[in-house]
Amino acid sequence: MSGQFAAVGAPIKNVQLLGHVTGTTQYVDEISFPGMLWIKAVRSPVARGKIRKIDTSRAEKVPGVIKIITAKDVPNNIHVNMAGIGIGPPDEPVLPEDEVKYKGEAICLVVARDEETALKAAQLVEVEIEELPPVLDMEEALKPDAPVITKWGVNAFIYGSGMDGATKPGRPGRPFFLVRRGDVETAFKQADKVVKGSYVIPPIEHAPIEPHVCVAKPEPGGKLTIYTTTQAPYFVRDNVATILNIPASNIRVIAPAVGGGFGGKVDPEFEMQVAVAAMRVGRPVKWRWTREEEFTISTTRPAIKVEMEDALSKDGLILGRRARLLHDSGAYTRTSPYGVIKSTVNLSGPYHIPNVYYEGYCVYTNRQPSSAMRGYGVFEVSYAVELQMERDARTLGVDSWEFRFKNAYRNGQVTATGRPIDDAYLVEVMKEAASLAGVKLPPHLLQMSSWG
Amino acid sequence: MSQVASGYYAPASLRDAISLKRRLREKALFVAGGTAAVQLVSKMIAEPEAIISLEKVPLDYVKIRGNVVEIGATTPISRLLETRGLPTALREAAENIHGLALKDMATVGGNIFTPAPAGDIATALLSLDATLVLRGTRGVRTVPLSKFYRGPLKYNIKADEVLTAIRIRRPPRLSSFLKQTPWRYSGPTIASVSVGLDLDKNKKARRVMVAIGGLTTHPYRVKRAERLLTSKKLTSELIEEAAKHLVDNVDIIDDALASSWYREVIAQVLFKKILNRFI
Amino acid sequence: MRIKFKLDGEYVEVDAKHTDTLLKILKDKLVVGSVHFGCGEGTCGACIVLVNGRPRYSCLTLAGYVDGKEVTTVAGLAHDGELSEIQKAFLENDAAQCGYCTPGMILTAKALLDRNPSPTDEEIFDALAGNLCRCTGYVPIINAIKSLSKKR
Amino acid sequence: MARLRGRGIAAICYPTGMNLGGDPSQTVIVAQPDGKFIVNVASVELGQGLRTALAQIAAEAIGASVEDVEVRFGDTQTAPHDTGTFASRTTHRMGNAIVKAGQEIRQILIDVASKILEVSPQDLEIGNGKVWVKGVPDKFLTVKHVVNQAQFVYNTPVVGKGHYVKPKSDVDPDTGESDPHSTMAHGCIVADVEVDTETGIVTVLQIYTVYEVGRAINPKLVEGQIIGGMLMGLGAALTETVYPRYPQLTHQATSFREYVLPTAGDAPKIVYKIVESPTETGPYGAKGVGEMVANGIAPAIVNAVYDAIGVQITELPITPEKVLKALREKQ
Repeated sequence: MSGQFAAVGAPIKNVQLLGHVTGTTQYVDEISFPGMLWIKAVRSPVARGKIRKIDTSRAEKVPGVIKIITAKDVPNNIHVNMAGIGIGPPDEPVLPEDEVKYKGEAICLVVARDEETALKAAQLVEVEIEELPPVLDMEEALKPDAPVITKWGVNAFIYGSGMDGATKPGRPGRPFFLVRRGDVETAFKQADKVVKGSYVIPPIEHAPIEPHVCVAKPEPGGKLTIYTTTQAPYFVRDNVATILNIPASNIRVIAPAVGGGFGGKVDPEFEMQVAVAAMRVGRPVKWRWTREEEFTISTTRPAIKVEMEDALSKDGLILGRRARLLHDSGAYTRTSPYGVIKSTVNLSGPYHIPNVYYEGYCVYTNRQPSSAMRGYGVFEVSYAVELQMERDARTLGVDSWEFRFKNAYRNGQVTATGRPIDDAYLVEVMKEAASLAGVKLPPHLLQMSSWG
Repeated sequence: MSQVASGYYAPASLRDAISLKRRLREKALFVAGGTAAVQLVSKMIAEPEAIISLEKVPLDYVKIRGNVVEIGATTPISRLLETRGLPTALREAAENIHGLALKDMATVGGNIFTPAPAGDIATALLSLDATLVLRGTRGVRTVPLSKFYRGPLKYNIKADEVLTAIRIRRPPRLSSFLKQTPWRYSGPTIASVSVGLDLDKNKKARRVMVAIGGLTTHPYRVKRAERLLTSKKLTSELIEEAAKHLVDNVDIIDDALASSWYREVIAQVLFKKILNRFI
Repeated sequence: MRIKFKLDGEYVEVDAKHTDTLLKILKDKLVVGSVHFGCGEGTCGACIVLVNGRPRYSCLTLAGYVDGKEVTTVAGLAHDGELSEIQKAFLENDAAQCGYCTPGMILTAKALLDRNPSPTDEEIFDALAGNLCRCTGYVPIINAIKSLSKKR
Repeated sequence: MARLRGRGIAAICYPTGMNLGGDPSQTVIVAQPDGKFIVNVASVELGQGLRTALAQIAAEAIGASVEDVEVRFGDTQTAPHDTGTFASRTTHRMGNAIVKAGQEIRQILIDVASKILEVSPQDLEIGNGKVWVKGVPDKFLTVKHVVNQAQFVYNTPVVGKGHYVKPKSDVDPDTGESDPHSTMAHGCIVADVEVDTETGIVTVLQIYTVYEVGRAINPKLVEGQIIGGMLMGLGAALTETVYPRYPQLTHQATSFREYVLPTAGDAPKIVYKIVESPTETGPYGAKGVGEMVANGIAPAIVNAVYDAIGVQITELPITPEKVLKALREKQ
């Protein structure tokens, strides 16, 4: 493909394939140590509630149960996954102390000699929860009279723009991320047509065929080795160090081949729990999530709702765009503020829109926490933007191709956030796609380019 | 009797299987193909003290003699597909169980006990007016499949009885099965419909049997639609009229796969498609 | 209980509970690395093995069932270091990405081809419906099977 | 009953790596006595082919033969810090770090070779496992030999280190003014569908896609992503959600019987093309690919259904049920 290179551009076979077809690729689930114990969680049956009592006495009597881990066993019971790169605030406990915030949240962990024993004992733990009304709808969550489910008083991420939220004071009622450019009011006044749309994507599961599996093994000298299905070993290391209150360098994280991630294994979701258990019992501990846990506990792609309004000229140009994006973070922060930024700054899509006003809200609900999934933030807005583009074109009576060609961004223009564009190549890609699909584009479109 | 080891029994004969069950009662779980039963065990929903595997009991057969089709209860779905001369609806239902492993493991008998969104073979058998042969310590009795279901996971079978065979006497000349799934080749049933009937010389419908699956835990017969169609010439108007009564008094499942509204619509669409083929 | 069976050509004996699944025995007792837990419900196919040549979800098969039978995993397909035809076809067609579904996929494909040396597209689709893959989009897997179908 | 056909398009762009930057990747490449190179990264092999693509980048940067490069991954003990394997960032971020590390090694090899050959380093060229004097490619030293001599004769460790980070961008809180993107990749997707007006079932007949990836480090791996991403996009478009009655919690999917993935027979026909427009910021011009290929499928399919039935369904997934309701409301 590229003559000037020797190795780059060569269609070399994936070196992992031989291991895959012979069944010798090593995944975490194949890692085992003598004396290894298993974990099962006792999970919340309700979406929101106060924990009144945890009675482990019956479960503890089951032969083979080694220990039941509760919030009291966690040295530093608060964290946020991406603290290392400045995403805050820390708002998630390893195990909840007094309140559960989503259905299925782990309340305590049974550590036992094998999976069956742990499961059996987990069923014998009695938890008393006073159910509270859950917040599930993002619009409802943002209303002033909504039940508050965060520590800071509103069901939205309210800290300053950028990702260093934890250090800045909140301003209720203000979107978390704002993009303004040009004069959107005038654009709408001058518009020949205004087109509105509202687009929703509910949560989607990554569903890799390999579920989450983690083995944590205490080592001499207060050290710990963690084998886990992670996409980000250093996130795991940082978070485990934080909650155990030990130096990060005491922890070694190993991710052997991972059986599919798609973003679902970016967040340290359960490694902290396994690490606490291993340190408390001083033995290797394993946890493999069931498929049901994959669906109901593991992160999902966030739900989003985008309301969009375009000011159009009759000759087929987008003069301005207003958009309001709601991102369902679920019960805890995880990576959501980052996701909202990624969504909000990309609300123009690959188009030049001179006047914009975009609001991005990071909303908290009583749902399993959401996080990254393939195309995080952009998958969602690509969907909204391309549906809106089609709506625009059809309302104007302009051909769908022509409308996109006319509005495609060009090199030398600037993005909604004021960055000069130097990598534009959409016009060329659209020409290729039209040709591939047998579409005969008119000459005036074929003459267009990303350079003018 | 062959006992592999404590707790796991694989009797070689039906008689042994039944006496074992009689001895062990609720402590024992029958396992045929395993696709439903083993999950109960591995998820610890059931903790049987013994397993009675039917793998060695010689119930894997299909016999077609004259007007009678008899299928052994542990016959896997793949065996049905290897057999010529089965009623169309039964073959079509078997074809709609996708996946090589599932076809090899799932048994016809097991399918009758499997609630929605599986159990498509039972839907087809219901439209063929199949009868179940149950053998217990006190002998053999037969129960029409249409009288077998008694509510969610409740069956007309006694603790010491084993389903040994499914019998279809005088299968209807025309029969057909259709189902809708979320993806073309996937398993879970949104709705399945199976119809069996005979047409007389005047093209009037005789012996009409309409079965619906996927809408409740177990498939059911639609007597009202059957009556409407019986002794009449099939017309699209008549089919349309009969389709209105497919879900009378039925509490339709509303779940992650589909709403009850959609399930009803699809049952009607499939029903009409099948009958329009017979016009 | 003690069960004895042939695993990839070699006799093995192992203790099992009557409620143990074949998957559990293969993974925990016999340390077979190529049989994977994916769902435990017979829907994904990552745990499929051949029992007497026929594909079975090992998560839905009790250990006692294989007593006296032959169990084949993907490791048992290669002979004297030489990959089997089906393994070669998967390799040549880049029919894997993360590899977690691959052993089950290969065994199902082998069982299909053993029974039906020149399957139609429909027959391939139908046979593979109980094996999920989230990475490849299935196209290379189908191509791998077709490549053998043509050869016969 | 009718079958309505429609065509939909979607044009997309995708930013490579973490928005706003600040996400470092580091690597250390260590030559072995046998002349092989071990590239240590904390990135993770998820099936995307990272070990292969990163080895190609390393080989190119060092001038080694790609067979002599092995990428070892996913271990915080042996590899320096890496933010993680997500956001289509590994080829770009880690790739850039590897280019730097590889170039350090290349320089060491040239310096050692210049001593062996007693020529000026400026007169030497290196590539594909060989070092030679410019203009005389037939007379060469193997990289393997040079590595060996460096370690055993010239007492020089053949180690390269690389770090890459897109500096964290500041944000103006009132306007969002910032530099979030490192580079943009592009795609255009055309979907042809058929809608059954009786059942609402959407059949995707054909997908055409063109992706611009900067530089395809390994076209085979890019193709693998394109096809796999297409099916994931298809699932999102037509059936997949954990909460079918969102925002309600009811009807939550708990198994593959309720959250039903497309199977082998459900993959539509796809025709694809990869085009290249190398970016200055990427290793050999590469941009991130892995995520973009899933993004445009759903809007193209939904737009195609819009074209077919004249109604735009705005909430994913567009299940047969939603399509049927839309058709009935239209009447």
